[in-house]
Amino acid sequence: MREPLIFQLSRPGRGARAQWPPTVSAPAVPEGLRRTQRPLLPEVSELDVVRHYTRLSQLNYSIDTHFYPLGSCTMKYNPRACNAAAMLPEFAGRHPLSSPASGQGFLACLYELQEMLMSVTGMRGVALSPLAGAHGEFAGVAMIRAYHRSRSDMQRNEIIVPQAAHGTNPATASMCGCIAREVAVGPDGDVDLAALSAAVGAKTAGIMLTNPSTLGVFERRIEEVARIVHQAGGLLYYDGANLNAILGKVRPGDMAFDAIHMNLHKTFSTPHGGGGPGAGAVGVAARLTPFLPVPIVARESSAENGTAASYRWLTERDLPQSIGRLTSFAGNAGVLLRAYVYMRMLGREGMQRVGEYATLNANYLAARLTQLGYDAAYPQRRASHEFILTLKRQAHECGITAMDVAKRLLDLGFHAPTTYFPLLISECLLIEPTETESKQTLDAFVAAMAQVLREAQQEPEQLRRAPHSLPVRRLDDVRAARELDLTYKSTDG
Amino acid sequence: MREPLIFQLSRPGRGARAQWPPTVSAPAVPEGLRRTQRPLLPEVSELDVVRHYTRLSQLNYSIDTHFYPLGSCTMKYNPRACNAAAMLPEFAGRHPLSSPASGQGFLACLYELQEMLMSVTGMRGVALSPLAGAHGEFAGVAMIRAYHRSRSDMQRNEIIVPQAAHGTNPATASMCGCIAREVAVGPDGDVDLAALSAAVGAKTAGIMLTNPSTLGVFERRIEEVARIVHQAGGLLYYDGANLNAILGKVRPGDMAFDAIHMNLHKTFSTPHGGGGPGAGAVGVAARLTPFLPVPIVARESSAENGTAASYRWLTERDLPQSIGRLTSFAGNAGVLLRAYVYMRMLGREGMQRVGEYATLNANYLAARLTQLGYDAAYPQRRASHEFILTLKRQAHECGITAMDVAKRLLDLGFHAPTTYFPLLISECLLIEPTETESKQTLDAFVAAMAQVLREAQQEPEQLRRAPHSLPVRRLDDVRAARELDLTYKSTDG
Amino acid sequence: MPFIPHTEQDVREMLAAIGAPSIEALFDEIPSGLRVAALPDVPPGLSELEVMQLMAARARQDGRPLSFIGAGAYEHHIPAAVWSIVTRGEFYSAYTPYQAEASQGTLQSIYEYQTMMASLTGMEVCNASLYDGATALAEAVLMAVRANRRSTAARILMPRNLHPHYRAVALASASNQGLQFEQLPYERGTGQTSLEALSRFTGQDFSALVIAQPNFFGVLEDVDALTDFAHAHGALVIAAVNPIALALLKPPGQWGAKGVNIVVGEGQPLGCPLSSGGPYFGFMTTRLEHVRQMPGRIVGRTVDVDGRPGFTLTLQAREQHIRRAKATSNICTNQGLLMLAGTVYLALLGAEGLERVASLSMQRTAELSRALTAVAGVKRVFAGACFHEVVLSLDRPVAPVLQALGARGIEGGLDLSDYYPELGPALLTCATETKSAADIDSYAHALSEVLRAARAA
Amino acid sequence: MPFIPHTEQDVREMLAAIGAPSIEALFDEIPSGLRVAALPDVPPGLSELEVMQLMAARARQDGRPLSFIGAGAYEHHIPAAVWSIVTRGEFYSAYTPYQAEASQGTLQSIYEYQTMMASLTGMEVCNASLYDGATALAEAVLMAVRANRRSTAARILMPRNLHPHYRAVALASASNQGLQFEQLPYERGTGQTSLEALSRFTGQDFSALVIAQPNFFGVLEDVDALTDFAHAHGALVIAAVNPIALALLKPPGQWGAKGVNIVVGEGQPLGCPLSSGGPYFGFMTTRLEHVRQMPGRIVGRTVDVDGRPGFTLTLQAREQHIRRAKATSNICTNQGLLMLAGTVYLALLGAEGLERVASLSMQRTAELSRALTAVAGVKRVFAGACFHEVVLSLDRPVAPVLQALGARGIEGGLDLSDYYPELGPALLTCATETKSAADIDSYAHALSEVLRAARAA
Ligand SMILES: Cc1ncc(COP(=O)(O)O)c(C=O)c1O
Ligand SMILES: Cc1ncc(COP(=O)(O)O)c(C=O)c1O
Repeated sequence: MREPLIFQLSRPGRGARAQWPPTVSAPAVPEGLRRTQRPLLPEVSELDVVRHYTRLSQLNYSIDTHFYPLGSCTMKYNPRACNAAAMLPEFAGRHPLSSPASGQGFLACLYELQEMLMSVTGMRGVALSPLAGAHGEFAGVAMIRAYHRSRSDMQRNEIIVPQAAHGTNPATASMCGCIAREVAVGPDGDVDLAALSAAVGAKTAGIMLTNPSTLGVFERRIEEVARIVHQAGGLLYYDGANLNAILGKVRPGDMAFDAIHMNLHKTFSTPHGGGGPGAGAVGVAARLTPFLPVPIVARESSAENGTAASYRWLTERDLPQSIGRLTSFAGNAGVLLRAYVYMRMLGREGMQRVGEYATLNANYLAARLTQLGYDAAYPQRRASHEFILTLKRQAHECGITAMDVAKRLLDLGFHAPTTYFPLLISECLLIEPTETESKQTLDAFVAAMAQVLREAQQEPEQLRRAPHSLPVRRLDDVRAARELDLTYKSTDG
Repeated sequence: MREPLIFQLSRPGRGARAQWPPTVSAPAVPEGLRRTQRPLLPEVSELDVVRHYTRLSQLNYSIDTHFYPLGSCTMKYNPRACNAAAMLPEFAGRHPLSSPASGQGFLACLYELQEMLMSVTGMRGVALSPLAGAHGEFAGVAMIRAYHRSRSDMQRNEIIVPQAAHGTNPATASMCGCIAREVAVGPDGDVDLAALSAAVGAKTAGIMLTNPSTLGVFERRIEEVARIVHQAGGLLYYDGANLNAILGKVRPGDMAFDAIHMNLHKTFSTPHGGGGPGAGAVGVAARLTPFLPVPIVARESSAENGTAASYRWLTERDLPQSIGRLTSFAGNAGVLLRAYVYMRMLGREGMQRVGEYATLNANYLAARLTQLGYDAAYPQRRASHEFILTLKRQAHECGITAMDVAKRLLDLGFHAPTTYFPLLISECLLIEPTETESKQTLDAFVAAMAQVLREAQQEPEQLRRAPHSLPVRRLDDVRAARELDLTYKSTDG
Repeated sequence: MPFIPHTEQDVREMLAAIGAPSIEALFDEIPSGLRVAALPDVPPGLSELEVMQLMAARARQDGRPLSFIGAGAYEHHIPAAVWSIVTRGEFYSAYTPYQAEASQGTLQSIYEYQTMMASLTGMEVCNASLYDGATALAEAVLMAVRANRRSTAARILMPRNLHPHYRAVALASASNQGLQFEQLPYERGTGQTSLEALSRFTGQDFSALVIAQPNFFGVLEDVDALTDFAHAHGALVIAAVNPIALALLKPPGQWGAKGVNIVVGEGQPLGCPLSSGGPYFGFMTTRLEHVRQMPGRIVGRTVDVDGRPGFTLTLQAREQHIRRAKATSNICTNQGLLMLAGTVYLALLGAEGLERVASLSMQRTAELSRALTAVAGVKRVFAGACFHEVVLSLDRPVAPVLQALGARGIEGGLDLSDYYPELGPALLTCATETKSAADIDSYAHALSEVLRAARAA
Repeated sequence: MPFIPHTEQDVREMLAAIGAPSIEALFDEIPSGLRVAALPDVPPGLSELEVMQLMAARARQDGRPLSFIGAGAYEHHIPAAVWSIVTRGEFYSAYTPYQAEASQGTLQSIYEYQTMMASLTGMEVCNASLYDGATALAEAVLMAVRANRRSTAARILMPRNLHPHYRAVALASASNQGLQFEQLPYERGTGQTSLEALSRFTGQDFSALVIAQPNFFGVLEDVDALTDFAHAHGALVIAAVNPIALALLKPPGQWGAKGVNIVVGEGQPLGCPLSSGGPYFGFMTTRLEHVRQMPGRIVGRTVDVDGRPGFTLTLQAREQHIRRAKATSNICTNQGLLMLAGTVYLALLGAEGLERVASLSMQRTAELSRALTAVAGVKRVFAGACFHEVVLSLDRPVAPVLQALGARGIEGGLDLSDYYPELGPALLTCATETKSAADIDSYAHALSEVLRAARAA
């Protein structure tokens, strides 16, 4: 059943009137500043709205309805308690500029979150305000630049990224006014050390790495990488997108990273919300703490008079070398509260288990799928929390693509893995099951993948024409980009 | 996609452990009273539970997803604000035996609800505790019996119900130890007055009526009905299931009813919840007030010292002639709060509009459908908030049944109307659109009904084999009743 | 027009289709003398903002006292997932699954519920909820009279240590059908049903015996002896139980030699907010042999025309919409959404989670009892094992003590003076897993201060 | 193991399939010297009950003061339907709609959002959200520099009456790329951007002019004059607007002769809880001619292979995952769920509802201003029309006054002393439709008492 656009449900004069404040006197807007034509907003009843968006929601695949092994995105179960706590009226209703006196409970949560994030990453300072992973990357690279600048080391404007890096890494480098320089990855998935040594130098501001890398393997020579970069005068930035793999097993700080971001919406299970919000808290080693973005929560214990500790915001005044303010207010506070609740529920043992079972699930799935006849991109390597299959062989033999496999999986009741990332591996699927999925679910996915493989060999049209059973069939992306239709016009009907 | 039973997802040792309190010392249950074998509850993760019930939910039709013109059930939009208010932590967390001192806010809502229900029904007393319509009927008939008994009029044990009455009416009579006596309905849908006059007498305890009746028409000679019953010494009971039709237009009290119930889950839009909860508040004329069930909220204004009014519960002590207590506590308080919020949002004008637009929608739909070629059961009558189509002719001509039409409507994206009720009208559909549905939705339903009629004539198999596109096709009810399978056994696999 | 979508143009077109000059004209069959023009006593409408502000203010007025009241409704933790599932529109705004094909979500969840509750109580079948615990008992009593063909007495033995409200509801619900209730006293020392008093019915005809486990005092009954006595007299046995307690206690299906006949109880502890008394749900399970006497809806598993499994309402011939005056009950709308909450709760807790909740509740009540009886003037009234509530006696009248505690934000329990005057100043108090050691301490501390002040006064 | 479903048997079977002796063995590629054995500084895990009790206690500690703070985040009524839709698992727990066929719900709602926001701002295209209002402005500034091929200056004129945090964020975000910001002062009498100061840039090269409407002081700007000045200099115009104000105010697409080039703002007022500062969403709309310079995701309507309409992400070649170092921005995860809340909010309010909210907010602020300036020592700082906030001067330092109000449960507004020391003791205060006449009275009453006490001290 197709759902019309909300505008197509609209009728002049209709309205969800319980939402309208009672009529008020005409507003005192000066003549020339007044709006003369109403915006194109639907005129619909409350039932229209509820029914429309409820029906739209049902067209989505989501964690709550489907296995969602989207590599690099850590689509794990989002506990409902996190939402319930963050939406408590006192938290949801608190103004960002409220005085800290009326926010001690809230600030205590944030402070403890900062502390826990330091503990699990081995960093010495944390700022919570960045609003997503890429925003955290920006903060991190900006701190690295500020660090070099503070040492009058002005020419360092190159950021090294491995070939397989996520697009946000080079894009962040550019946003920070740096030049992104790619280094090659060896056939085993680890960074090519020779290439790295050749790349570093007096212009090196730093390197951005995720470990495990986007290739789904742990960068084994991370200590040598660190040595090479540090010796060249550069700093190490850790892209925390893959932190789930190693939570409680090995810490970025111990790997000698100087700055990191954490995707709280991945590792710490805040909801992805159909695209966001996220939270990209940053952590730093001691030398970068002066540069952290503001605000940050500080705790002041009044030891002498024995009263409880109190919390306050640190601002530019407290941190004069800060890279400054990156957000309207204090960051995605509601997301931070959700992550805090999640971390408190897991506790120290629970956090260690995250890395363990995420890794177990990925290795199990990798083993089962390669046994079926799929090709792992790095068959000799342990999978981390995710792994890559390459369908190069099937593309050649059966004329199907990774995209065809992805679409066919949708028919079979599974969200597709990440496709065509990293770009380095052709016809790839990046598969991340996460620790919250059960063996049964993984086995069902294996069965679906077996069916797909059979179809690829015996009736590849099934794949090429997939999906068959979704609300729409394969969409014309080329037309979407050529004949831009980005808004509904009232003349569309 | 079929969804397995939650038990089929279960694996020994699995659990949603964030829900488990930490281990505690072994409980001090005496040997012989101890449980030795665990109950068959699933061992599943929190994600399993959320995903399972989310997926199950998507198998339902509901007001929030579909037009749901289920006659006699008033499936109108349930405003979300009502739920939000009733679930405020203070209301949701309040213990039923809490002292009134810590419940003045709550009791004020209930008191005002009682007052508003009296205003809209014209009754002199209201008790909120009955838990659904049928429970209210029980209270009403019990009050009628108590009234006769209080006058030592002991032999009155007959309850008259019209032929077309809802099943709960005669069943209630029996539950109250009365004999249900049916009176015929005339060809115009009104009660046969001659039959009524013949039926009443010294054994008549009362009559149960809904007006508009279950035939979807207003009982025009209600004043004569009242006179006949009252003159015979009986009382009049109003089944409020159809109150939506006349809200703000005519009041049961003014029609000389002595006792009524109101289905707050119909007229006052509390959710139906897949079967319940409801609330069946009762209202009475002056002579029945001493018999109301307890508890009831009373308001005590301390006029002398000028302090605010205070509220308290009336119990058997205050109402020694009460029929007593019908509920564990004070009734479905959370439902009552939802109804209260709804009534406050509608206000006096909004309530009048309910009857008006519910009636407009029903008459419009009746007009359109009869124009299509469907037969109204009472073509000469105004529809009330609902109306009956009879498919006798189509059954004869095309060999289809009302059930076939109902099932085919499901395919077309509409919940079916009520079928085979009232039993009086063969092959009937009882259609109640409610006031919250728009003309567009009604028009879409008309279009679907046109398609159904066309199919009935041209390809009746389409109907007989419907539904085609739902999660299951037509179910074997006979087998369900013969080979009872009412619980899953762990041996079922 | 809140919640009414009609535009002026809609109304015009609709009236034209009907052939009526006005909406008013649609009411022309109503005798004009009966019509009302307005509802002046109803206040004018409020916007959602205004009504939410009003409700928030009233909620704030009531606050959130620290409550130690049990007495049939218990504060247990409700996992956040429960109500986020239950309030999904597809569950919340559907009705009884009359159209099975379009209601498989509701139907399958009921089938799962039936399975869970049958197993928890040790019985074979379960219905899809009754109104609440007390009405479930009333229905059980009526059902027992119908089901017990051997007895002609319509006489029910009912213990005085059953919840007083349940007794009142049974009386109000069943007395119109001429049922008689005999009260069984309890032992003053233990709070258990008096076996001696029961033995006075030896050889007599009665339809059923009711057993509460745990009973209203939180005391555990000798259920085997009671059950066997009733069965020996050809009577049926009705168990009224707390579903959380059953995680630890022998299920009624195993009481005595043959197990009970009907089990009922209040489903509230399973995921339903206290909410001033409702909505909750009554549960009822029974043996297969009695299923045709059971009131309420029942879901069965069957197959569709393609042979695929599916779920549907079954045994409807028991119900009012088919059997009318001869139905097993008049119940129609039940407490479906709350039953769903119970199902999700049980699925989340599982057997072990439920056991832990029950154990911790028992433990907390033991701690509470210890802490309060350490206060001068406070004593336990009954000896022996108790589930998560306990009766304590005070050396002062209870009502003013509770009031003074209330002023300190503590609800101390239920004053039993009205219900059981023979106990003197007695208090029924309760602690579940939601009460911490600190909560218990603050209650004990407040109580000792209040009692000290009362003595000083 | 909270949230981990593995049974011991599962683990055994899985390790066997992998061919690994233990889970530990799966980490054998990690240099052992780097491994940590435990996380002793993280507290032990809590059950959901415990953590909810902790959070409830902390929430209670913070309370719910009566707040008159605005300054970029506004307390508007959020219809109950908004968050009951938004938190549906299908929206809440999905991610970016990379698989269009399995994400039509999210995609269609984004397309609807794009339509609403484009129309509200009077522009042609809209992206699928940025992080927040301030980062949206920072992105707009960078975008303007890219889009303005005529200018070589990378120089932005930024008014001082723009939100100070927005200015700070623009600086922190864009200075690494070498952009220069020139501050435009405001008129001391009106609070508007000084046209005289602006005229000092006559004939100069700058990439863009930023206009805030209403500005940080709640004051309405002469947007036509500002826009035309910039366009006359070949500069682009960036409007930073309050989306609720746009229900009443001329949309930026109609400012001056040609309309602005880019519109940004904070989406929070549209259905997002204040929530201590986030999650909110930044919005951005622009002209079609600039669409390829726009950062963020964009949804387009297209057709599937059967010709049926459907929605998909489009123009992805602007984005980091395709264009990498050359992308228009590094943004990936955005604020999708909040954008959805905004969409549902706008659908529920409609144009008339939004107008009423805006009008009533203006009216309440006027009332607030009247009530507070009736208090001795309180004056308006700027003359002229203002939207829903206003700057007042006090005759005492602001901080202690706000503190004293806070002790009475009132948050009086934002102290401007740090941001605009030149204004002396000044306060930015705000009232929306959520504030009643009684609320305003109690603020005025409290303020007069506090000031009187301050004077007495
Ligand atoms: C490896 C990697 N780095 C960075 C990011 C960017 O994080 P965000 O989307 O939170 O901005 C992602 C997100 O998908 C990622 O997978
Ligand atoms: C006419 C009529 N009377 C009584 C009832 C019984 O009401 P309830 O289901 O609330 O018990 C109904 C419910 O469907 C009804 O339609």
